[in-house]
Amino acid sequence: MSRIDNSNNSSAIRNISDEQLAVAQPKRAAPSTLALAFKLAFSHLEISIKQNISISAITGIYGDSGSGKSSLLRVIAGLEPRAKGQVSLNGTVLQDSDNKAFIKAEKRQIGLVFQDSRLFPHLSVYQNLAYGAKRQTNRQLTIEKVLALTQLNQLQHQNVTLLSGGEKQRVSIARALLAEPKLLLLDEPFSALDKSTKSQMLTILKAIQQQLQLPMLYVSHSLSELQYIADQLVVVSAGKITQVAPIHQAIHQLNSRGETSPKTSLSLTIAEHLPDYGLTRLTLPAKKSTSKNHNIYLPILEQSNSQRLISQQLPCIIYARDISISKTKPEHSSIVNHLPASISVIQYNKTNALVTLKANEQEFYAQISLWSAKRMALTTESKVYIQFKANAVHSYYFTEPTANA
Amino acid sequence: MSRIDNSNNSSAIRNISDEQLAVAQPKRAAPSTLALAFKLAFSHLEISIKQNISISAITGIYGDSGSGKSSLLRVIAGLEPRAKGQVSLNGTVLQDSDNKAFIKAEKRQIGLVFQDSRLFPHLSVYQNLAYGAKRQTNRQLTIEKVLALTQLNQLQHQNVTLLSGGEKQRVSIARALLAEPKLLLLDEPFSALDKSTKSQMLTILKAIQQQLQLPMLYVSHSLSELQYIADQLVVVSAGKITQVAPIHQAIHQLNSRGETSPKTSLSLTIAEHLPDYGLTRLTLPAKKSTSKNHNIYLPILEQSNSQRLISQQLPCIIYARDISISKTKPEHSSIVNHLPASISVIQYNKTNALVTLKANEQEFYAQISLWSAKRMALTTESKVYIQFKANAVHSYYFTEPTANA
Amino acid sequence: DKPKQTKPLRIAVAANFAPALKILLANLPNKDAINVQMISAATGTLYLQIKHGAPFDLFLSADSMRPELLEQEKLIIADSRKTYAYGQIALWSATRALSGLSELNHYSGKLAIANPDTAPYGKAAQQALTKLSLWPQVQNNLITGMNINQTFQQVRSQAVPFGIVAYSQLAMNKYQGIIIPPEYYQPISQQLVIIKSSQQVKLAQQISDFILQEDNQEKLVQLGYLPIKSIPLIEKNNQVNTQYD
Amino acid sequence: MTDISADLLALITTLKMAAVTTVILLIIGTPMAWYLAKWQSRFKVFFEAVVALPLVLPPTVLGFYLLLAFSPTSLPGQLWQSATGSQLAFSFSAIVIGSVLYSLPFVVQPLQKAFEQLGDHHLEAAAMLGAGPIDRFFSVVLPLTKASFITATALGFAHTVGEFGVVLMIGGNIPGETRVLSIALFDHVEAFNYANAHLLSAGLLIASLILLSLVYLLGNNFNKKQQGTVKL
Amino acid sequence: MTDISADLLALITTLKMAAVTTVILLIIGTPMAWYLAKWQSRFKVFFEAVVALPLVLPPTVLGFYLLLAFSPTSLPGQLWQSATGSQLAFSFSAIVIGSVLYSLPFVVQPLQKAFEQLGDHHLEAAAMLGAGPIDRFFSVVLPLTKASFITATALGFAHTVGEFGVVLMIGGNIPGETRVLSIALFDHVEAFNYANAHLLSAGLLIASLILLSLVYLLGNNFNKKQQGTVKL
Ligand SMILES: Nc1ncnc2c1ncn2[C@@H]1O[C@H](COP(=O)(O)OP(=O)(O)OP(=O)(O)O)[C@@H](O)[C@H]1O
Ligand SMILES: Nc1ncnc2c1ncn2[C@@H]1O[C@H](COP(=O)(O)OP(=O)(O)OP(=O)(O)O)[C@@H](O)[C@H]1O
Ligand SMILES: [Mg+2]
Ligand SMILES: [Mg+2]
Repeated sequence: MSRIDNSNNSSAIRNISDEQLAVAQPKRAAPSTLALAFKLAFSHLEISIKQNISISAITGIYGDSGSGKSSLLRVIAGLEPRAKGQVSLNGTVLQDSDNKAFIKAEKRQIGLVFQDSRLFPHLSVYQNLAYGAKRQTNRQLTIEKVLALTQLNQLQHQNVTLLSGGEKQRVSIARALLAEPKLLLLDEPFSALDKSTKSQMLTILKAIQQQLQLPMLYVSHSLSELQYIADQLVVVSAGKITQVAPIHQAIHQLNSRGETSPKTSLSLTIAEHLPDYGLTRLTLPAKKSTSKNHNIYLPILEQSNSQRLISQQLPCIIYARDISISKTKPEHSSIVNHLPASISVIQYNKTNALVTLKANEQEFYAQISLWSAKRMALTTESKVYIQFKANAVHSYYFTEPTANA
Repeated sequence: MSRIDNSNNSSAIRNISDEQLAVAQPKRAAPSTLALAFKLAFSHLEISIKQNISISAITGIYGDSGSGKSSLLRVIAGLEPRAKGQVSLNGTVLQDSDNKAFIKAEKRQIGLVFQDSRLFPHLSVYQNLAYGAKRQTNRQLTIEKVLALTQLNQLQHQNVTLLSGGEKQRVSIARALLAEPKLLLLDEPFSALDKSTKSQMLTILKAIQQQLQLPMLYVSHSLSELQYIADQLVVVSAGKITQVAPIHQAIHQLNSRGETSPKTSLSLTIAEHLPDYGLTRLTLPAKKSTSKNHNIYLPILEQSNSQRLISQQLPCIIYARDISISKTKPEHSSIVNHLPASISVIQYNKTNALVTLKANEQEFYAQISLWSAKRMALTTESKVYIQFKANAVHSYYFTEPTANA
Repeated sequence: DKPKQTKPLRIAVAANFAPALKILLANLPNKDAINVQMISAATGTLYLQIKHGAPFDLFLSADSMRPELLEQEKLIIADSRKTYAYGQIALWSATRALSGLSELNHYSGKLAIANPDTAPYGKAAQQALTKLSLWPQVQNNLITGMNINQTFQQVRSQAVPFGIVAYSQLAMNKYQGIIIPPEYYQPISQQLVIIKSSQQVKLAQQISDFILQEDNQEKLVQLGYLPIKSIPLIEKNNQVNTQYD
Repeated sequence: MTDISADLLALITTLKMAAVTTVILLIIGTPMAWYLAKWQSRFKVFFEAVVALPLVLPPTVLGFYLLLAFSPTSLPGQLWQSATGSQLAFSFSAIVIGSVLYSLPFVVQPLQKAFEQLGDHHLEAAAMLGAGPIDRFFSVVLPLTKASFITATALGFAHTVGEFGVVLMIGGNIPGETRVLSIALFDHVEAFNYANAHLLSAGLLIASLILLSLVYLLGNNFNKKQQGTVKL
Repeated sequence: MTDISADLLALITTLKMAAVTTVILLIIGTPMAWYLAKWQSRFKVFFEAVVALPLVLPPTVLGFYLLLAFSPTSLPGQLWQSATGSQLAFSFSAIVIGSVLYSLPFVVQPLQKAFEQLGDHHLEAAAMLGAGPIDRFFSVVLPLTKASFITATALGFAHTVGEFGVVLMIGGNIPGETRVLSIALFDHVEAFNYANAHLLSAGLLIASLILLSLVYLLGNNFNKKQQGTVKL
């Protein structure tokens, strides 16, 4: 019952999916290294960043409204000559206020999808895309292909000023992709899209990233979107970078800071499809040789691609509220996933308790009521079972995203 | 562990919450009736609407990108004289192409928050708000109050062209509120806000709606946002209105159409707070006099307001994936909610089964794997237990919204 | 003994005569009691304006044609049309002193004159050049000014080496030039008329008489004009190279 | 009357004429520009061209035709006379009318382009906040096109000050009434008063420079706030 | 030479002068306007005022000063002579230079305002797609300010055609070289050839009307696409 299957535009997606799957083992190029050490003072906020970021695929940028995400992208893009300090990419100095060095925006080969689209009002949809395509020489993508991927075929001769909000965003991203830059910056590119279009676009973006080996920085307010698309997360808060970590770790760190609804973020290996049961089995490999692999089931992955998915890695989210704890092995329940685990931390909050558990060295987070915590007399080191429904295992593309629904 | 409590801006919210709570029993004014019967043809799409909508509080508008939501609002607002047909509000004809009647936008006393903010670039934040306030006579809201509510105090003298995406949206909504129209149209007003700011803004909007008895039409891509804020839902698809129903019913109808992740949407009565257990008890009242009330627990509601919430209605969402089915009464589990229910429908999909159950005449939806469905040999009319965690009961404000996280 | 003047007396004067008139009027008897306004413009302009109701009292034209036309159009007081001076033309260069008209003989550069079709001084220049058989030679090298003042400025700025200008312009600015003998061109008779619509005909008449007065006519000679009686006369202060023929 | 005081009188007349003309130009030019900017018709270009026409005729020729029109024997001249009781040609009103016609394109065209570039977005937003057409004009259009209004005012004013042919022809150079600075300056040159001419030119230039600088200073406030990071 | 063929010759000279002037104006006026639009400085207003100055001086007076400058004995005139071998005053080049100076504000000011209103948003977007300054100018600035370029071209061209005082003073009315239509027209009026004058005026007006209409037609394509729902 995947949305993609129901969609009438699925052929476009399958085209690119056939060539390069969303979860295909990426043929990694050397990561791009962004060295940032600058300050940019506004009236109410000083953006002050000192951080090296190594971008191998898509790095997410997460932070509150007004925290400075767009400004950070503008500096990297070369639109803020006023920034004091240094910015360099892969060892090349992009700007350095001390040495009065400044490589112009158009020379940086960096693409930027603006938060406010900024389509050229004098050009049609097609001409806007052609604008980006004309000025580069790689030509790995054609305008026709990108039009199809972003479902803009029907609108290609339309005046861009008359497009709907979501249509504008798609044109803007298509235009930036066609310029095939060395680094692509995306500023909330899908905020005006409905959920199903958004998940299609995310999948396409991810596939293109891998096909072109194009590193990206992706700003979003949605962690589930970021978890699906990014392999690393940068957290921005009040003008500073407060955290840079691989995506799962970063999300877990946000858990303990109480910044979002706590969740377990992990990547699992696809083991087999069980069409009769409507499930796909993933394995949580044993990290110690002594313990055995655990199985985790989720609703079966889309049929057309499923066979070739075997043994690939799938990014998954399980919300802490979806995981329950049982002292005995659960029976007679529709809940398919239960793993033996041991409690490592119990954090009591005002209204609930956040329990960190380990199963095969993988951390899981369970959020339970204070009442349950009391009743079950949980203590650290207790051996328990964690249980969660197959439906609780979320992967942005292959099962329905629950977020934003 | 409510977000609101942790936020440093919570005082602003408490101000308005103290006067008029988000879930306070609304002192309902007579609903506004919008009678729409018009066509508006674009090159690729004809918007063709024939529908009477009765707006008592906030009516949500939901639909895919490019389906015609913004265009619908533009017609109601009086920005599309080209629309053929009639539009009237509470019996007053706003436009009628047959009789060449057309009340101008500025005479309709309808407010519109545009998808693209449209702040006046020559005015500061404060002056933008004053623009709206100056031209109306009600003056129930003051600029200072709205500045505080929308957390724009610090930015009030800022040049609006330099604001971040989310800041722009807040200014735009503040300006529209200050104009105190008779009907307010909001076009994805919070798409650029981070989750916690968004949930604060939604609560404030809802409180203002009730305080001013100001009917609103609210366009969004997020059903959970709409479920929290709207009491009725209009679904737009390819230029047509395909559904108008009370919010819970509308969401359930979307379930069976497979349009979104299936969920149970319901309003429950707040019964008591159990601070020791970190839970609040809600009751699902028996509809037949023969059966007894059921209890549903969710993480305890925010302390400061909790006492006065007793016996008020709380809109809640429980995702179908969060509800599991057990043939025996579940024990030894951290899951606090279990209700006896009987299965009314089992819908087998490709990868899972959607089970509709009834408990006290309230429909619940549970999504389980095909495997579980088979193993448990579920049939219609079977008596079973449904179980879900306290954390699975979502209410946008009082517990953490999981959506968009 | 004069009735009190309600409006100033407006004298419309051709631009080239305006400086001279100003000098003459400086000696007007009881000039403090009379409010006189001098309005100068091109003769053609003034003519058009008078034709369309301009509130002028006296009109000093740089030619005789416009006054005649006004007379035919019955826009002037009967018998008020008088010649008040004759203009003279002179060859001039602002770059160097000239020896005589013969300098033009083998000259192939630019020569400035006023427009022969519209300006009386231009017409006179054309006649003189024709008479001197120089016309075919210079015809294609002419810089023609809108009026004689423009021609004077063009030569004075040294942008044109030679020009045929009004002798009055040279006299008043103390420049040296070669006067072209009056017999080489038809006399440039400058006439004045009193406008019919004038409400101060008496005063206008008074000024007209004043200009034609003997002593003022004498003064005109110093200002580079020929007095009205002089036309049959041979010029006195002769600087022209008479060996020219 | 000395030369200096005559020039002063001319200066006063000039300022009066230019000020009145500019005010009239703004009053009639603004709605014309708005109409031309928002009107969607095939004939629009024709009217745009008509507005620009006064430019094509040399001022003296334009003045000639206006003189024909304003003369007491022509219909417009007679209508004016019967309406106001005084003659149109050679009056202050005449030079103002002439200047308005002559300077119209300099006011209408910059405003029209500014209105066209403005688009409807902000107007729609203002309408939704209850602002009617007049209100929208003063609260949104005017401030957003302020720079163009200043250009229009400056061009219109300066062009009127420097105007010569039309004013001379239909005004008749009457001191205190239609004798303006440009004519006075011309007269100085014609009368070989070069010293006076240079002085007056220099004075005019410096005064204009100061005036125009002040005007442009007004128009620059808004731009200062812009970011201006990518220069061309 | 008949009047008609003389007028034809003047027409050709006029068109040549106006065309060359307009091209030069666009070439030098565009960067000036850009610079003035984007430059952030206190002195900017001063330069803006300087550009507008030619407007303030009556053309004949401006012509007088230009004549002094262009004469072979003055420095600019000498420089020209040694550079080109021919005299500047009374040449076609002289009237073109004079017209350029005189019409400069009509080209610079509309362009400057258009550039100011344009803002940086689209330029930034273009830079991010790899377009350098020149590329950005032709692919973004020019099409988005097309309407103002057309205004500038039309005003510049028309003003040059109608120019009279400057051209006459420094051009000297030489048939086939510096005798332009406006002078011919003036001469007809002065010489009482009213029939010819009317004919020539009417011809000039009609031709200009057609030409300007065509020019404005070009500029209107883009606006047609606009929605235009809330009129003022
Ligand atoms: N040029 C500027 N001058 C002054 N203040 C600015 C400027 N640009 C941004 N700001 C301010 O800096 C802060 C950060 O802005 P920025 O656009 O980077 O935020 P953001 O993280 O992208 O927010 P959002 O998610 O709402 O888009 C905001 O408060 C904004 O008002
Ligand atoms: N004035 C117009 N002329 C032509 N087509 C238009 C016009 N306005 C809107 N459209 C088209 O009509 C469709 C509906 O547009 P609308 O803006 O109403 O969509 P929407 O539902 O608001 O979408 P989104 O969620 O992306 O904002 C789009 O395909 C758009 O391109
Ligand atoms: Mg931003
Ligand atoms: Mg929309």
